[in-house]
Amino acid sequence: MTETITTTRKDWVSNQEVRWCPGCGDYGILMAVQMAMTEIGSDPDKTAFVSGIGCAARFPYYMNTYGMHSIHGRSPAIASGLALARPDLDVWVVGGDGDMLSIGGNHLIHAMRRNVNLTILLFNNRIYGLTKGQYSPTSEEGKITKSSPMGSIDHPFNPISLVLGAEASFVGRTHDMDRKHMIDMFKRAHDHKGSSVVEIFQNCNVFNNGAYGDITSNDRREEMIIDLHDGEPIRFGHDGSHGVIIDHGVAKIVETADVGVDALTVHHHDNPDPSVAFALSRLASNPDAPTPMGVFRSVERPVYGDVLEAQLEKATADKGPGDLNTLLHSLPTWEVG
Amino acid sequence: MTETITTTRKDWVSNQEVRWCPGCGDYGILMAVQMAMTEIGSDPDKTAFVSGIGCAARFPYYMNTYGMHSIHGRSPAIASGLALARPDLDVWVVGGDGDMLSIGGNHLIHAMRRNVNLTILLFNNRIYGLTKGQYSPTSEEGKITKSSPMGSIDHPFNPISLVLGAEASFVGRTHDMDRKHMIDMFKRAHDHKGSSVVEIFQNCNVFNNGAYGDITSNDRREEMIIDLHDGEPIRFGHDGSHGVIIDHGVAKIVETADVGVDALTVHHHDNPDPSVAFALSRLASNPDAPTPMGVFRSVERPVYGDVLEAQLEKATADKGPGDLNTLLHSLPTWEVG
Amino acid sequence: MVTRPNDAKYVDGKEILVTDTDERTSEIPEVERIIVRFAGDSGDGMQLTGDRFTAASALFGNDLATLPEYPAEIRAPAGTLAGVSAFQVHIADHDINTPGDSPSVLVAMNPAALKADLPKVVEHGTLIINSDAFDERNLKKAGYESNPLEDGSLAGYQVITAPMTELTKEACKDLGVKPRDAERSKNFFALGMVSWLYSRPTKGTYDWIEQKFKGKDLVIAANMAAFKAGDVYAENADLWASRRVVRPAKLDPGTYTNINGNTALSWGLIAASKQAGIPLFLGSYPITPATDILHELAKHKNFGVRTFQAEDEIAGVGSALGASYGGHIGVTTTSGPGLALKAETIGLAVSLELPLVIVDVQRGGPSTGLPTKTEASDLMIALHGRHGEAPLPVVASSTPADCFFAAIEAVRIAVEYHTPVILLSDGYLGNGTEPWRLPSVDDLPPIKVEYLTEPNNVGVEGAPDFMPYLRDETLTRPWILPGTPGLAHRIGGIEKDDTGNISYDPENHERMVRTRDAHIAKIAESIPPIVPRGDVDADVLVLGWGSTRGAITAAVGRMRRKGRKMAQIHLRHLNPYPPNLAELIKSYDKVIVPEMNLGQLAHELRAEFLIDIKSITKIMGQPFTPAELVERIEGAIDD
Amino acid sequence: MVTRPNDAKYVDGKEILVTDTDERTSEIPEVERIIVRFAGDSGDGMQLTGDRFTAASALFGNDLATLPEYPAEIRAPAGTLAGVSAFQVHIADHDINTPGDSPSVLVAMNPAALKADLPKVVEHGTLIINSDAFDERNLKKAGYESNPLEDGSLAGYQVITAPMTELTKEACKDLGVKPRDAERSKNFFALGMVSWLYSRPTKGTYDWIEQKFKGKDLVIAANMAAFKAGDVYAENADLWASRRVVRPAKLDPGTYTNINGNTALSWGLIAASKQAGIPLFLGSYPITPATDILHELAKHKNFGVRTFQAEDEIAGVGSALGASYGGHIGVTTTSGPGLALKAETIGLAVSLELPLVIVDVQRGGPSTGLPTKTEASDLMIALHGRHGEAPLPVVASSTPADCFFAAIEAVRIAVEYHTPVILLSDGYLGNGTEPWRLPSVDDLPPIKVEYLTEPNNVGVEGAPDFMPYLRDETLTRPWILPGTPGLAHRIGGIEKDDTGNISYDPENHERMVRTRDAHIAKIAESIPPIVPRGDVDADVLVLGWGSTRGAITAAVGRMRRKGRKMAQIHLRHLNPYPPNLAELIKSYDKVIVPEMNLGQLAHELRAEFLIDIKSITKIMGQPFTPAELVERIEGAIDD
Ligand SMILES: Cc1ncc(C[n+]2csc(CCOP(=O)(O)OP(=O)(O)O)c2C)c(N)n1
Ligand SMILES: Cc1ncc(C[n+]2csc(CCOP(=O)(O)OP(=O)(O)O)c2C)c(N)n1
Ligand code: SF4
Ligand code: SF4
Ligand SMILES: [Mg+2]
Ligand SMILES: [Mg+2]
Repeated sequence: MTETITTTRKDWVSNQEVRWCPGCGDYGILMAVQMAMTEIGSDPDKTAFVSGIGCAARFPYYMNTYGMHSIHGRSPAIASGLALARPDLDVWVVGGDGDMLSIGGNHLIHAMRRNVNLTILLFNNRIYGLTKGQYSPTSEEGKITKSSPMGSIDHPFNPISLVLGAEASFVGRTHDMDRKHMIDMFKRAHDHKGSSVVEIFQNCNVFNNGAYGDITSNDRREEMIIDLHDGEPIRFGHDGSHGVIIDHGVAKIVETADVGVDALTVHHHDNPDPSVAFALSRLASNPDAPTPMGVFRSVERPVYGDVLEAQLEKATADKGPGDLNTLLHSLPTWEVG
Repeated sequence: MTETITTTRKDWVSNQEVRWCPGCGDYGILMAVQMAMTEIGSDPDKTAFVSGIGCAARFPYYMNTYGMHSIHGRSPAIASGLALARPDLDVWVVGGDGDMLSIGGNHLIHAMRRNVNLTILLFNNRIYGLTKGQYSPTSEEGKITKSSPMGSIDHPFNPISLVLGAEASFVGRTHDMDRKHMIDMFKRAHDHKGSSVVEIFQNCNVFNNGAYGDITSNDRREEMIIDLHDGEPIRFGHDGSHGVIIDHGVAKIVETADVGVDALTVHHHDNPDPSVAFALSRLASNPDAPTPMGVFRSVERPVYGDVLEAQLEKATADKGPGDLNTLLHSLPTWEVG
Repeated sequence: MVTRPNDAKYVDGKEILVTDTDERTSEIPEVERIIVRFAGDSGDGMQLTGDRFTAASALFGNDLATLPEYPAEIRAPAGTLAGVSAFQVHIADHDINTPGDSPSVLVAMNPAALKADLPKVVEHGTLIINSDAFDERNLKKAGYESNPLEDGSLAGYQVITAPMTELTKEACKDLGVKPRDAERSKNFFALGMVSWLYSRPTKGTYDWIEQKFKGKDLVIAANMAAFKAGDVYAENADLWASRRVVRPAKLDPGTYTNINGNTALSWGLIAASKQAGIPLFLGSYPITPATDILHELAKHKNFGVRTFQAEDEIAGVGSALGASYGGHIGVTTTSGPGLALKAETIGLAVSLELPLVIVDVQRGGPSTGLPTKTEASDLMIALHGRHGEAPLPVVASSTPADCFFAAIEAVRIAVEYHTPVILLSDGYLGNGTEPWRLPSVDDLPPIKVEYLTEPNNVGVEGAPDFMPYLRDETLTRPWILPGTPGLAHRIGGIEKDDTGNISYDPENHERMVRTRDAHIAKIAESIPPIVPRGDVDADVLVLGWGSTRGAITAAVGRMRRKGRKMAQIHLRHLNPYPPNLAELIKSYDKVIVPEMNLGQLAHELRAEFLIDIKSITKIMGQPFTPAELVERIEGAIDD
Repeated sequence: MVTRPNDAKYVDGKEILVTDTDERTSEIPEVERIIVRFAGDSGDGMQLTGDRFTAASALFGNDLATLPEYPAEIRAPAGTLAGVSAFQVHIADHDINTPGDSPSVLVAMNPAALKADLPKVVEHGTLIINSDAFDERNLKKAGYESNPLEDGSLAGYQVITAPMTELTKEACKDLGVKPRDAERSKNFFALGMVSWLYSRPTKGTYDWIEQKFKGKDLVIAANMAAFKAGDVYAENADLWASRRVVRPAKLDPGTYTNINGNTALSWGLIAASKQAGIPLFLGSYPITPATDILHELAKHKNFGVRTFQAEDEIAGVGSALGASYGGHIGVTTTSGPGLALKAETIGLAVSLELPLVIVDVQRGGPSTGLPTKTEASDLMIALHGRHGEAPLPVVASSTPADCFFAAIEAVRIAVEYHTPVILLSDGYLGNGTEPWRLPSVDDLPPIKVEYLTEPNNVGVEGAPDFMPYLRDETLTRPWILPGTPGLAHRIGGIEKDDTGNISYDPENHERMVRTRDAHIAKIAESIPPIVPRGDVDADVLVLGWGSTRGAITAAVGRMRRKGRKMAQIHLRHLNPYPPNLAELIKSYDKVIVPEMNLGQLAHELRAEFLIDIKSITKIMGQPFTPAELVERIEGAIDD
């Protein structure tokens, strides 16, 4: 999509009643996506949302765009086909932590490495919402849920580490309590060419209420959220009281006063080597410690669809546009008179 | 398995003719596994190999142990069930880069995070061998194969980065030209409690001959293989002429003389933070640059099966061994006279 | 000659007597049965209320059957038709089979509930309505143009209104409960009214409230207060004329519990593991309406039950197969979409010949379909949904409590015949409940497990040799546990000969394919001949499978009482069929098969027996009611 | 009355005439047909040799049919029976249908090849043997106790031996080729002998060698030398008596090419994309024997063909579905195990009602089965392998060249009816070849594609409104491309109403389920009535589908020439059936259905038509031969 058009949020709201539980974090994300759309200047008719199954995955029905609510876990694969067939469309993918990381984990990591032009929103509420509360691949160890009455014994994924390990070219993180930050992340993810993924900390107030309360609540944010800004030293806390350094390859939180501002690591999201982004992703293994938000990584590499189209063009330039009759005669032939 | 027994390699050789192409790297790996078994002191009858489908996956038929040649991509899942049901067995998993990283990618990464007690051997020949030569998820961009006549447009996975991003607790790499090194890796992977994965650079001389020639051939090894040794500075090349440092979080190759031995990064495979291991995994994006071999990471964390068994024991201790009659009467009941 | 005894017990589990009595009236204070439907907004706690009323009635000694119906959304928008959640319960003084045709009492907590469910209520039925909820906003949301409480449109019903919200708040005023929280207890107000009206004992409910909300004292106080207020309101509001009582049913003597199918199925699996003497391993991925089996089994680790929540359905069945290979009873539970995903691995299990139980709690299809609604449309995929020739046994449960026995039977076949087995349940069975006379643990069927520990064959030079695919007289191969000294061997999904090793030999393949087929067919020898119920001189046979059992039994009962000669068969075994089915089915002039799909069993029976089966189908996400079945069966007979 | 014209054209593609002539002998220099089987070690280049002999014969004008057979291993151990690779070719001076019953000539490059394939050779057949390979080691590997070249056991055959290895090395001596490399050319020595014996023109072979090994001058030289040496050896070795010639066949005039099914299928997809005027998108995961379609399509990017090698089969079909949603012809290719994995996504396509073509090149099952062997046992999973009621059309190809037309027909149905379609081929068709008279591009059937660009409905207030699931008279919904201004809408796998939005309404579900069923049934209206071939007064009908066509045609031909009155039908459409099939099938006394499975179509026909179909089955990973079919059909008639 090249042209931008002017829309209001209303233009992005479908005629379907939104059916999430009252208080669900998904409402705020929906609103932020719709607002981001107006800022991006997208055309609803040139936009498609593809999702799997889950509460989050109901998303397409609420967007006044083209949309497919597909099957559990398969949205990155289906969206890849759509994006490759239709480079003129903006293709967004929406799903939960179960949809994208459990059943759909393989499609997600392969979409990452291929760098198909998709904008992927991963709603991480650390629980299976739609099926009423089982632990998910991002649930903390020991979590008591309906399927883990004695506590989950699964060690969780760190979604940012996982996609970085899968060669992701754009990786961001945001949360459902900060609309402005969400809009910014969605815009940047959209503008990135290739696969981009944004992890959204989302509160499921029915089955996992307060999962992120320790870091996203108004009074905790300042000390618990490490805002990543490209080109700037990584600082957070009141008046930047704390910062991050990479010490022997490992990210560590320090008091700024102890080391001095100049010793803090300067964030470069376009670092061609993903190692620093990876180190940053390890900072908070649970949302009870300071957690980086923002763009971890944003690098340019060949976009799958672009290279595919280039091969089609080259083939046509080299061999001429396909002629069926020529094709039929391309193996040895003989005449019977 | 606790007891060790004495066997010879012959005890590990099944009565089936080995059916790989003459010259295939798989022969050397088979031999090394069999020799490792004698050194580990395993009991063939207490050992099971589970594999998917592919040339590599034929492996179980050649081992005189219990074995299941299952279906494409699913061996980590099947092996997980076996290992959880039978903690007394040594369960090994064998497969190719297609089997484990393409169709089976999801099961592999979930096995990693769960830390089920499995020893996983990933034969990476960067090609689909059994289906006669299509590019795989580890094939280099631009590779011309039967399914990519104009060159592959897929960006490959780096298997070490991927499994580190998936929370792997033991990660090693070796290659089919160095039997001693393979045996050492296999033993260490086996001895590790939890999921361990060893990537094996394997030559498919029919469809991808020489994929690793640049680093594994006798005359190139010294300068192209970076041997990782726990507790030692990372050095390689003639007389340790070169070394590795972690510079601002990124692994870099330096001349030892330039920086001095003390500046070289000392390898700690038990670093609880996987960031350095990850940085090291980025060193060679293709086997045409110096490539680390050895144990990238080996950390202890709770083993899935152990915790599961502990929960069973605790439940039994708390509630007593299950009594069926009690269970049937556990909901409200009433009598009809 | 074919035996056709009358009214015999024909499957394991609960005996069904044909005494469904729709013709009687409910006009007198002592009635034989009442069908109450609690309907309200998803947030109104209707499932809880219905459950509680059910439990009280069960303890009182009624027979009963329930039908919970709730929207697919976790919480649909309040006040809308889509958000209506309902729970229907049929209580009777005699043995019944279904949640009933039409409710005689509707409790409507808001306009949407009234709008959605009024059409279901019998003529002159009783409506118990929360008048507080009938404000303009709610009326509009429900799509009412005028207020039905005022516009005379409810004239044909007996309408009892109560300002439940306000009275509940009032009752809680002095307890320190915030008004907004108090409001939440209004369902207990309704329950109080209904309990008084139908003379339910109250003590059980008090106990239960205390138990359920333990630790939340304010909630207990509010619910208690609301319940009592409802009780008192009914008494004071001069509703004596509407009061009815349903006497305890004359059920077989024994200890009863009220059970849903998913719980019964879980317990059946545990029982089977006990009977077989080997541990149970569940590999599963959550999916409605099967997830509760995972939840239930996860609770019973002290039975040696291992549950593994896998990353997807393929890993669920894969891990179960791995556990079976290791000597456990590997089970995987799912619904339609998951069954589709498991197909390839089930095919592997067929080729390996390992025990495995695949439970499919069916729901509306195709694709995601109607996840919270019931349907029985997975029979074809169960029978035929694998590539190549991959036959396996299929069994089906037919009532909530029967899920217990069906699970034991599935495990028996899997373990004794060393084969994957598909066990079909459905959403209606899984969530629905019935009183179940608890069986004696000693009476449960035994399950025979044998592991091979010595070579089963003598090799060429007389040395012991063994053949993992050497079969016994039932064509079953041995179960050989990894770890058994001296019996190490390899198995796989490529065609093999008796050694387990790969064989590409054409004759061997033909032999193995036909042997696997014959092996499954041979299971019929272990299935008792089926005995039809009904009239010995019947010319019409109604044949069913799955959750239609209650409705068919009721419908056939009604028709027989009207003098129609009829017989009934309900199949537990869908592959292979009971050994005498061919003979039996051919002995009737007309065979009618009602199904909650487009006629899947009918198709199979036609192919098998070349009989022009009359297929009756309904595919609305809801079970048949006896009344509609009577009509459809009559139509099929005249056809 | 039912029309039964004689010998009419009954499916698209190549006309099959019933002139298979097994009764004649091959004892005279000019023969009507020869069946040559090249057999050797996997490394011996037998597939290449056979291919080359085929090509030479095709160019010479013979009709022909081929059967490649190779081991599943990339390279099985040299010299063993498991490692034998063979290529059988049937050349004739008239139109033929199969690679023949039994080879009249066997080229055996080593003892294992002789041992494996001798039983197939006709009595008094010719054996051309590389005597150099008959050393003790090789004899032992093949399991020979004594040397068959010396022990008299070949007395019944015409044996021609040549020290092929040595003579080839000799011939290459002066070319600078290393002896070990020279050895590799011994297959060309054999080819040279056979070419001389059967008077094949040599120029084509020279050209081909130069072309094939371009850039490898030494290889070209060695192969040329070996070929000439073989030719000269045959001439000098006094083999004149064995010499035969097969005249060109009297085929319909036109331009011919020798094609295998996978290539024909690929070209058919490209042709369909041209005819429809929309691009082709293939999402696929490699699997034997379907992978070559991916390889072939990947070559034709200048036709706008996009190929996407997905991470697994689920992503393969998912990406194809996504592309279809975007307006491309989404295709996915696979074999049995992959089809099983795709089931859930195909169910989604059924629910969405989007075009999609799923190609299943069947192989031996169940599970991994016999990957390199052929079978036709995926019909049931194709028809029924989805949860819920998820009907879809199934079409099958019947000869290698017919794969071209079958692919066009599959795309036509998918695109015109907006539905997923399963196209069944099999390993025998995919790898086998036949001469194909190239159709004129102008004669290809048109494919109609329409996208909706304007609202198709008027809303409540008269404003334009549109309904993504509003249907035309064929019950087909419109194709609406994302990007179309004003028509944005949402679709999904949950049950929906005509707006595409979710509907849990019971009546709507019933209506949608039945409508989707009726929609697929309606496709029959676009299928021409099927016309049987054979005798107008036949009482026996032989009905087949898939790759049995050649063998059935030959068998029926032979039986008719012996005076048996018979008719033949070969089905392209397996769901829905051609509109007149019911009428037709009921008009014969006996209906015989040969299948390469355990009777899957027979089962379906029995259910559909309540006719006692006689099922003939073979499940050995190999096609029927005409001779065995004659015997089995005779048995079934007498039965
Ligand atoms: C094949 C398949 N398996 C399982 C399900 C059941 N299911 C639906 S959503 C879901 C998980 C929901 O969790 P998540 O993706 O985190 O989304 P959330 O509801 O939390 O937003 C599951 C297991 C399904 N619909 N299809
Ligand atoms: C479900 C399924 N899909 C595809 C295949 C075909 N297949 C067999 S092995 C293989 C890939 C082999 O590559 P790899 O795993 O790297 O093993 P290698 O042969 O290289 O050792 C494929 C695609 C299959 N057998 N089953
Ligand atoms: S269950 Fe949780 S995630 Fe789903 S809608 Fe409700 S609050 Fe949101
Ligand atoms: S194809 Fe390659 S990987 Fe497979 S056996 Fe041959 S050389 Fe080895
Ligand atoms: Mg979630
Ligand atoms: Mg490989």
